[in-house]
Amino acid sequence: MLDSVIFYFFASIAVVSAALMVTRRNAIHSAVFLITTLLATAGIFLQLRAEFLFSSQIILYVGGIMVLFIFVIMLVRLDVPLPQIRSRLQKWIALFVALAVGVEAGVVLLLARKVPGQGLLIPNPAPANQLHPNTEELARSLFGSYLLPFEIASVLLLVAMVGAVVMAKNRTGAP
Amino acid sequence: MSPTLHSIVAFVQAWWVELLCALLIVLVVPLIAGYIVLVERKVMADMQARLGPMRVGPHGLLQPIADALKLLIKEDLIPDNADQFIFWLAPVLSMTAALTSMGAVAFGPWFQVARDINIGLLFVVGVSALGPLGIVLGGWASNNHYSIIGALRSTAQLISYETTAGFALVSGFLLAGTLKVRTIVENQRNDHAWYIFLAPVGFFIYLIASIAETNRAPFDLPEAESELVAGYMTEYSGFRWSLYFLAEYANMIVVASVGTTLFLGGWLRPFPNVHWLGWLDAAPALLFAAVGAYCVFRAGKQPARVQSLFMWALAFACFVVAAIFALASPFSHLPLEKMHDGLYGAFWFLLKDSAYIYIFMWLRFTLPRFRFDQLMRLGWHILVPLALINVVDVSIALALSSEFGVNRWLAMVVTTAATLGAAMLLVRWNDKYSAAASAALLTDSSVAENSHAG
Amino acid sequence: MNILADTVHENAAQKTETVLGADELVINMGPQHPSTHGVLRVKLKLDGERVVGSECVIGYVHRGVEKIAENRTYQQFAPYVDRMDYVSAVSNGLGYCEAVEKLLVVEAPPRARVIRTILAELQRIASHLLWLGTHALDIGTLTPLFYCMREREEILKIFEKYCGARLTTHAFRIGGLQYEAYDILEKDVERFCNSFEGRIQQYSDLLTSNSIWIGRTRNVGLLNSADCIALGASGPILRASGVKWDLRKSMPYAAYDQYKFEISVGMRGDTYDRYMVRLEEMRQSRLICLQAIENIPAGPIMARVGRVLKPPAGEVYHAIEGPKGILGYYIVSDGSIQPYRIRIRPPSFINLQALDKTIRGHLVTDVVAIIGTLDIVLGEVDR
Amino acid sequence: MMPIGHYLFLSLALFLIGAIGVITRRNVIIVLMSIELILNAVNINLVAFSRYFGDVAGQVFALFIIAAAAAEAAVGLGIIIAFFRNRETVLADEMDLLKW
Repeated sequence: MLDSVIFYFFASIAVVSAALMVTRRNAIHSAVFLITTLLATAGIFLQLRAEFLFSSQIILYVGGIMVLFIFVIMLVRLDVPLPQIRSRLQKWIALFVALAVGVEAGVVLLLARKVPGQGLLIPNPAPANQLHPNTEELARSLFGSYLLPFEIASVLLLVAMVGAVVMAKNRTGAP
Repeated sequence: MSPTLHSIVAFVQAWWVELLCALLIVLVVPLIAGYIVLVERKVMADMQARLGPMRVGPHGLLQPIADALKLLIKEDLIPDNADQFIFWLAPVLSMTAALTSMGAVAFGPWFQVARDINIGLLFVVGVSALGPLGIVLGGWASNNHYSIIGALRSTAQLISYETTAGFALVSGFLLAGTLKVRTIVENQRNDHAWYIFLAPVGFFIYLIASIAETNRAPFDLPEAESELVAGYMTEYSGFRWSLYFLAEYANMIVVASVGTTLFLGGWLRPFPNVHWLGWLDAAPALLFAAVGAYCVFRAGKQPARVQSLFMWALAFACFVVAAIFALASPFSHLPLEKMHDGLYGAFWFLLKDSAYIYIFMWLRFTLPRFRFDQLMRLGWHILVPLALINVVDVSIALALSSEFGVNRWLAMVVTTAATLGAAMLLVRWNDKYSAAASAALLTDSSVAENSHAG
Repeated sequence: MNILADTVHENAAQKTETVLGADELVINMGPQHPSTHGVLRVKLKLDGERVVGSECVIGYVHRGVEKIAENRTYQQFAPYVDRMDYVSAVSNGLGYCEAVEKLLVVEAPPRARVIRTILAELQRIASHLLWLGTHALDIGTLTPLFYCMREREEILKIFEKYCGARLTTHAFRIGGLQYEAYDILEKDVERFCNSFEGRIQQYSDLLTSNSIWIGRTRNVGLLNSADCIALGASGPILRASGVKWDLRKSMPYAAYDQYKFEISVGMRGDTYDRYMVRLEEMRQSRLICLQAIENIPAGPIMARVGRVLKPPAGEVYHAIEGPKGILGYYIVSDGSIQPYRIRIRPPSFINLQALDKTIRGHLVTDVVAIIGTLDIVLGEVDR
Repeated sequence: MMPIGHYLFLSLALFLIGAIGVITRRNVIIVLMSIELILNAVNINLVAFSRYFGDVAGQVFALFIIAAAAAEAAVGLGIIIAFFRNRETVLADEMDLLKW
């Protein structure tokens, strides 16, 4: 009972603030709504007993990336509202397409409810208290079977850092 | 009873301890933060050969309440073309970040809101990562040139010192082996040593990084009075400003609690396993009795009647607390084991916490302020590499002591020496680099001079 | 050489280009600013955080002291002199009285000269204490301000006992002293000097070897001796850049030739050297006071100067070593009881010229430290 | 326990909103934010499946996605700043020159 209450609470916040984010005029407002969406998804991770992901999502996404976004919006003086939506026609087409895909997927999920295991052949999920401690489990697999991707990810981050610094460096030579 | 009512009652029955603690935190922390401000002003005054607030209540004891009331009454200005929504949201964001991160902190074995969630201290570090957001949004929303510069500076500082604090904590987590708050403290009891002794460099780096993380001197550049007036808080006034102010002090409590739990042995008595030091258990009762006696002694000398009445009340309260401690102490053979743990744990934890905060205050009154480039250079050129080296050294020491059976203390001493050596190299290299940099700074300034001459 | 284009208009923070465009940004460190020692407005031209150029706007406290002097008698003008550099009123008075005495070709009696020296040195210590307190506060330390104020309070008590006033003392008269030294003057000064040694040690323990203080002051606001001489800077600023020039030694006045004391000289002429030079000066002033109170000669305290002073027509220039630098008085008299013209050489005004040269290339936070180290008092700059 | 359909539906909704954002908005920074939103939707799916299959691989992969998103955001914003400094505009449809 408690799980579904938490889930619906966070899910509704996520969807509403995502919608608001996309439609806001002012860039900083949409950044703030994106932060609310990210916090709501972090809440959903918590509800799915993925605590380590909850805290890394907050530290990395909200504490790191979103601060970067707000920095750039402040530096680029972007908050002055610009004509946001491209052509009216394009907006309607996008909305129509999204609605169609949404309805279709919704129907599939509703129909799949009757098939045992939601049609995805899922064994009944393990109850919450028998779960292994999330952080140890994550660490064991991250440094066990997934060590190579872990190293590649660190190289990726290094490359991105160097790239970003070079790109954004204020070339003193430039007028 | 309808099913929803039934589930609510079931929910409350299952979680009433946590809800009570949460309520306590939200109500008591602003009060504690107010009294930390008073203690800070008193200690500062004492160090500066003056008295500090003496007028409101005996020895200024009611000053925080007076401040809080003033801030509530003060008009709450909003600059005209500021961004209303963000202007309102920013201090709220800062305050919620500070208070929610206090949820996972254990102020004693029984006083913890998020009762032992698996990621314990990481939850605290994670949620307190929202603080810089509140600051940057606040600085931007108040649409004033100085507060934008203040906001940019403070966010850059917080982000870079958050990484340093993270690495310093990693060396502590390596020793503890877990993130869960309760097991960290248990491990420190079983290892017969607080982790400050096993990873002193880690604690020292964490101390510096935590000062920078809460924007306190000598890192209080964002609201450096001399040039940025009040940094990102310039346009805030009244209750909104007090939200920011309380968020800063709540952050200080959070950062101090993390340091105490991980490095200073949380709620352990200084020598928990040494039996002949058993009399330390009587310390809390004796301390409160001494404070009560001092209040009685001072009560006579108070000028106004109401102040002496107040001092008598204070003395009475101290004696009551001393009695409770005496009652729950192990010497009295009453079956109050649970209460003993809770009370004594909370006492020792809060004592270490306040010692930690005292260091914050002490540094604030003696050290001058860093310049922004020195601050960033210290952060990135010295502290981050040093913290990394420290993590490597602690893991080497752990490997040595567990696999190769080297004596743990010897391994720790050797690796700490290695880290300090690396630190000396870093500092010397940095001085050479900064000397070169400032020389360069002057040459191009003289170049600028010639180009402007004539 | 007008560094700033004339078109720079007056609003507070006018952004010619976005921060990203990295063009000049003009910031007003306006008259009301927590760290511009009085009412000084500095228009800083910034490139990002670095100062590219600056322009000082002064005159907010201009009272036209020199014009007033033209229709005041010599005695009536003496109190005006105290209000110029209100932090070192006693040495202003000493300079003026000695200049007029030179005009009248009159010599103050030895007892008056010794007491004048003691009070002038105490005033030098008081001025340096105020400088150290506010300078350290600008750079960030809160504590030295209160220690310095505690010592300064002692000195002001001595002034109050001697001449009734703490700040604008008007302690001296043309030709000598008005008031006889109160009986326990020697004991008070001795008690202050004995306690002061330990106090100076307190300041230097707190600051001299403090790595953050060194980081904030070493190589900040460099002014080598050539620049100093070119700009006419004087006092601790000149001595910190390596020039050993102190009027108390080179052109002794009052009773300075009777006492032994050192002139402290710096090497590089940066903020840290000026701090060390001023700290050493306080120690030397203390030594002078101790030597002086040992034997204050007996005798009259006022030379034979009539009630109405009509100095012979002519001109005189007399300079003394004030706490801020060389304080000069150029008096032209046309034989009447009122001076024809009094021109005052204010050390703060001339030291302020060094501001633009020393600021260039530094960050905004250093500007605050540099204004502090030049030790300017706007009352003297604007007169 | 919640049937997994709810999580799939939520991540689908977020994905669609993100897609709309990417398509309709002219401001490049909002487009970048919408991409972050899409990556977030993907994360929800991964964690939901890892929770229901009891295998933590999904969460590990979600961590990698967060790392990749951080890298992508940093470089993307770097490009925007460089572009803004030269062309003074951040509107997507004015980025029509390959070399300026």
